[in-house]
Amino acid sequence: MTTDLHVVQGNETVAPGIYRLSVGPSSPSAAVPAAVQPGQFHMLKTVAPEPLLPRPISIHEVTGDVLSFLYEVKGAGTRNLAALKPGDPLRVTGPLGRGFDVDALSGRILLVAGGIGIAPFRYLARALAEAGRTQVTLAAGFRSRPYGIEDFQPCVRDVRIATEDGSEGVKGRVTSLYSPRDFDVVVACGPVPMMRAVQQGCAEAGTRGILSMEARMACGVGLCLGCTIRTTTGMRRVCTDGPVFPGEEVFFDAHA
Amino acid sequence: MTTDLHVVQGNETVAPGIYRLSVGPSSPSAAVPAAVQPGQFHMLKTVAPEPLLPRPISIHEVTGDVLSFLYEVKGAGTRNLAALKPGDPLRVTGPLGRGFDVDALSGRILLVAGGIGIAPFRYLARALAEAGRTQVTLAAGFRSRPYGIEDFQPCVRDVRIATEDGSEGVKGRVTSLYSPRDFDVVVACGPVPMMRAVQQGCAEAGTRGILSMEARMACGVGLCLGCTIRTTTGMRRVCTDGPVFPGEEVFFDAHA
Amino acid sequence: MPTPDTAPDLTVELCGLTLSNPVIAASGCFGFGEEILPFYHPSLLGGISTKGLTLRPRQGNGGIRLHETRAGLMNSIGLQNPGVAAFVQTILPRIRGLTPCLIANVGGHEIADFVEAVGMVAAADVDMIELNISCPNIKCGGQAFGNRAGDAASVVRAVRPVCGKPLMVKLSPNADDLVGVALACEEAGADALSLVNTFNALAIDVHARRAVFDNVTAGLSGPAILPIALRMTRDVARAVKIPVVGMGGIETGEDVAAFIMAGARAVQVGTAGLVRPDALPVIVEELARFMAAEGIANLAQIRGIV
Amino acid sequence: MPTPDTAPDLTVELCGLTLSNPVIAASGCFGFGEEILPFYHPSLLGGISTKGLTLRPRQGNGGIRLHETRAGLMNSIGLQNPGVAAFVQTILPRIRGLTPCLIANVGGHEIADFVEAVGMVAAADVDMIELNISCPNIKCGGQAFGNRAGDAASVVRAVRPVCGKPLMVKLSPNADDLVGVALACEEAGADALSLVNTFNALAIDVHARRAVFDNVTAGLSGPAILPIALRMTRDVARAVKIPVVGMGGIETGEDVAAFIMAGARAVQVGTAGLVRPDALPVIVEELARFMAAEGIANLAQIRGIV
Ligand SMILES: Cc1cc2nc3c(=O)[nH]c(=O)nc-3n(C[C@H](O)[C@H](O)[C@H](O)COP(=O)(O)OP(=O)(O)OC[C@H]3O[C@@H](n4cnc5c(N)ncnc54)[C@H](O)[C@@H]3O)c2cc1C
Ligand SMILES: Cc1cc2nc3c(=O)[nH]c(=O)nc-3n(C[C@H](O)[C@H](O)[C@H](O)COP(=O)(O)OP(=O)(O)OC[C@H]3O[C@@H](n4cnc5c(N)ncnc54)[C@H](O)[C@@H]3O)c2cc1C
Ligand SMILES: Cc1cc2nc3c(=O)[nH]c(=O)nc-3n(C[C@H](O)[C@H](O)[C@H](O)COP(=O)(O)O)c2cc1C
Ligand SMILES: Cc1cc2nc3c(=O)[nH]c(=O)nc-3n(C[C@H](O)[C@H](O)[C@H](O)COP(=O)(O)O)c2cc1C
Ligand code: FES
Ligand code: FES
Repeated sequence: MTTDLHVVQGNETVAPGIYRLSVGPSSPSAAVPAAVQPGQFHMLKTVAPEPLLPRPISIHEVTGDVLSFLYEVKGAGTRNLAALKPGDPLRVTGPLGRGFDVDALSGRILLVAGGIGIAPFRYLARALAEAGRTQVTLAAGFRSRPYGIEDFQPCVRDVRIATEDGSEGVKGRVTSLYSPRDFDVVVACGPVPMMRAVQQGCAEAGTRGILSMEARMACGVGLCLGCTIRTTTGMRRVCTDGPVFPGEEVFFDAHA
Repeated sequence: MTTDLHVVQGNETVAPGIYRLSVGPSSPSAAVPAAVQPGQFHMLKTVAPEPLLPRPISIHEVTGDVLSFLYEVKGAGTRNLAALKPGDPLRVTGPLGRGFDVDALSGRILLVAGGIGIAPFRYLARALAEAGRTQVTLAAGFRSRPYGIEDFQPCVRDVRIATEDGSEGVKGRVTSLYSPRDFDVVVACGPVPMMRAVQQGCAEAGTRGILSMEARMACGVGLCLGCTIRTTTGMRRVCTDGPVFPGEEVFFDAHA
Repeated sequence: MPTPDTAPDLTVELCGLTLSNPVIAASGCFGFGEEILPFYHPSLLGGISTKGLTLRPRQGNGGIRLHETRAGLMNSIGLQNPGVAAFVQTILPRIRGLTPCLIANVGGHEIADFVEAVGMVAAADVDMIELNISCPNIKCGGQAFGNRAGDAASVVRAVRPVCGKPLMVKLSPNADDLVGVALACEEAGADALSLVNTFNALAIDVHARRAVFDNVTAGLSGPAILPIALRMTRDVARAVKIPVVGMGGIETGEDVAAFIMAGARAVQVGTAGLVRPDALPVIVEELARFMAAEGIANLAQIRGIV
Repeated sequence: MPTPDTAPDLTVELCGLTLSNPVIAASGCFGFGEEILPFYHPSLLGGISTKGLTLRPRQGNGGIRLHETRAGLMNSIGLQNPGVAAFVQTILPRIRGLTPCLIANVGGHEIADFVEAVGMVAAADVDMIELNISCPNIKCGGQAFGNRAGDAASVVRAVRPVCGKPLMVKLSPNADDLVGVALACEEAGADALSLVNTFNALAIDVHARRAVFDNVTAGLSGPAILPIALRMTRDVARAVKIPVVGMGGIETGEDVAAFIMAGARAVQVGTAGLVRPDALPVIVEELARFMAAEGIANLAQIRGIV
């Protein structure tokens, strides 16, 4: 867990409003990066004074000491990221949070992604494959054209796509792509309403649900208590107690 | 006098911390730029939210509808300017203020520049040459290595240089380069202590002094009264009543 | 309900005047409305509040007058102005036609001066008086009139009889008890309130080891103060019955909508118009677009809903 | 006078404690000092003020807890904390060694709770108590204790007898009369004052047509407030004899120098440490470099000179 200036190596559009950013250490002598677990995230902040706070972005891929992120432009913070050019400095703090426990994921594994929720699954899928998990399915839902779904095979054996406008794959919601009963564990990342639906399906089917939660963050490192969600074990910080939580622990009513 | 987004065409370092920026209209159909008088300035602001206010920068050269500026990096505002790359948008408001009255400058004319105060003189020298003034001298003082002094000949017939560290030209202050008695009019642009010294010399010699004054500005267009200086005719706005003032009207005590 | 292609109605009623939209140029940030003419005609705005006028001409403060802070602007202009007589005789005839809502902003350091100045301006062809009570009260140890309910009420009560025009009192955010001051001004006869004036603030030049401003403190405006100004606008709008004109850091049409939702009748915009001369008409357009996109037919639909 | 190569002396004396430097981690922005350990050891700081503790555990507020504004951060955490008993029993033993200046920040909504909570914490191994009187006073219609001199004095007077440790009272910038509150706290027995807590502010989600926060208003911190906080620090430091710890928007070593020049004994830094986890030790280094470059041998040389 470090905080320092990295150097942008690449920052390309992969779909309208979706970018893939890669950053490397600022000097060869920089500290060896800590090992990153799938599902962990980094706080990213450009040198621009506004917005004040860094933004949490999941790890998308790790190659040597180069970190990659897949992100969607939403507001000022991600707009600043999108303006980065190779060679630009970027403050990177991480890796942060508790990621996916690969050892605890086994049997028939379903990864459910909603939109940019696909971001952490590429690195997770690789880790699962390296851990010998062969029964991994990816179900990804998008509003319109999909993105970030390349390179999942051969790590996952089945990629299912849904789009709300029917422009590709099945027309409809991602939850229409699978039956929770067919899986031993469902791992989901996406907008809160999707997570609620996924977890509800899991609960009804008796399937284990694992959710990577979102929250507005200030520090990302556990200092401010700004990112808490209500869980069966009390208020928990998404940044340090999560972002990955057992689905049955999360109360969705706590969300605005 | 317009305010709109221009497009950066070039932005090169000409000396350490000194840049030359050129901007053109954002589209061929953009309004025809107003004629710019030497000594006028523009308010420049990048799209960065900080600093809040635009920065006043003198017109350095006009070529068709391309405006050039010569500037020194001092703080956050000019640092933002220095980061501009060709194609970047820049808000340009101007031309502003009362520039030099070329018609009223005649005889033996001395231009006295202190450091970045050289910026407005290039365009002025050209205008003087075009108006048939043949007895123009430039005296420019710098802390160390000179910059922005190319291309003055043939518009001026004599270029005199002083540097405080003696690295080029005469070692010492710019005021050591001339005797005000040898000129009919002295036009000065530079830091306030230099302007005070120049005007004092002019007053003693009975030579007309013309000063391009500096002041912190907010609006640059006469709205806020933030840029006033004390003169014999009362508090005057540098942005609209100036920046060019008859030297004998300026009280230097008003400056912090 | 409007059909999507009905343009939203931006008009605002303020003390008997009908403003074409709620965006008024803030005092001290718009001169007397003439400097803006190369950029746009001020009739595009809801109205203009003039630079603060005082009974006698004032040179204003020496030294540095402006200083930038993070997302803010500090100023210490010191009410530089030509005085009410020169305003009425020389300036007013020139600017009268610029706006159907011309608000004369009047400041002062003694009640007698306020009364005389307001009397002169109110007798002239202006549409409204805005009383700036943030100025230090010389007779009361330099505390601003606007800091205490009693002082504020006494100046309002004193000018009320000589003010035949609608009287808007501009509140200071530095007040000991802002809502108390607001209620006291309403009670003393104000027809409207405007807020906030600038926050009393300090900047230090650590290299020179002295305050940036000769007066030590100066007034903070701009986006930095918006969240506090918005809260204060809501507090006051909920407490009084007279209309409230909100301001402080407004930069966009959505910021205007936020102030209206907080209960403001109209708004003023100052600093943003210094950052960019055409900011105010751009804000008006943004507000119209926002209302159209959100299906808001008129401002009454959203006023005070938060 | 130091020779240029003498390192400047950054130490600060605060209520009998000697701090290695004037930079204290602000309450609520540093947890209990453990989360920062992956980045640096908190002994690099002058001290730590803990997350606000209350008599009983609190879950804090629901809904959105954070919102960014221009150069500012609004928060509505709602004093989420494990309660003083859990702090004393479980947390304190773990963190006691992290800093030689451990300040327990205590909040409350009733005087009786304050007294009980302060009594428990002051009896434990902490170095100082910081009394957060910005919390709404349930018995007085929800006005914060810190808003009025009388309320502030009564809570300070009530906890004073049970507080065997130095007692620092943290003032609210929303006070009706800040200097009056400061003087009342000094008179009631405070050993030091700290200021400012967050400014009461409002953010509106104009699309949702509602306040961003469930509680409607929330507290504003960060660089946006610095010029106001600095002015308030100077006002209070000039009025009282006890030491004043200044804060509000500090981002750099030069900002610290400005607060010291305004009269602060030491400072706290909150929001900047959220923006970047290593901000506080960087600020300490910047301050040392600034002092060295300006030939300032120790902070007493510049304290209160503005
Ligand atoms: C642990 C974690 C991992 C994330 N990983 C990724 C990722 O890999 N790729 C990616 O594109 N995004 C990711 N996000 C979401 C990303 O952090 C937000 O989209 C981003 O912070 C928005 O910042 P902005 O300045 O662009 O937009 P803002 O202007 O701040 O906000 C735009 C909109 O997004 C909402 N929003 C702001 N912050 C968040 C947040 N933290 N979570 C959810 N909504 C928010 C706002 O309410 C607003 O509606 C992740 C979030 C978390 C908490
Ligand atoms: C009419 C006019 C024409 C100018 N033309 C040029 C030009 O052609 N090229 C050029 O390089 N500079 C020019 N300047 C000066 C330029 O505007 C300032 O250097 C610039 O605004 C500094 O902004 P900053 O954000 O980089 O520095 P800041 O961080 O704002 O300030 C850095 C230092 O400069 C001082 N300063 C800030 N604003 C001004 C100002 N307006 N005038 C003088 N000192 C200031 C500050 O007090 C501080 O000490 C001109 C100024 C005026 C008024
Ligand atoms: C340069 C400047 C001068 C001002 N002069 C006056 C004035 O003369 N009278 C007055 O009532 N308010 C004056 N104000 C305050 C503004 O009218 C307004 O209340 C304040 O700036 C907050 O709004 P803003 O953040 O949109 O600027 C002045 C503000 C600035 C920035
Ligand atoms: C997220 C957050 C939580 C806070 N919690 C507390 C608290 O529990 N007790 C307290 O006295 N102040 C609390 N504060 C206020 C800070 O200690 C500090 O007074 C304020 O943020 C101003 O300093 P800054 O601008 O450096 O952040 C909190 C501030 C923030 C941003
Ligand atoms: S973001 Fe600060 S505790 Fe999680
Ligand atoms: S800068 Fe505003 S009047 Fe000159």
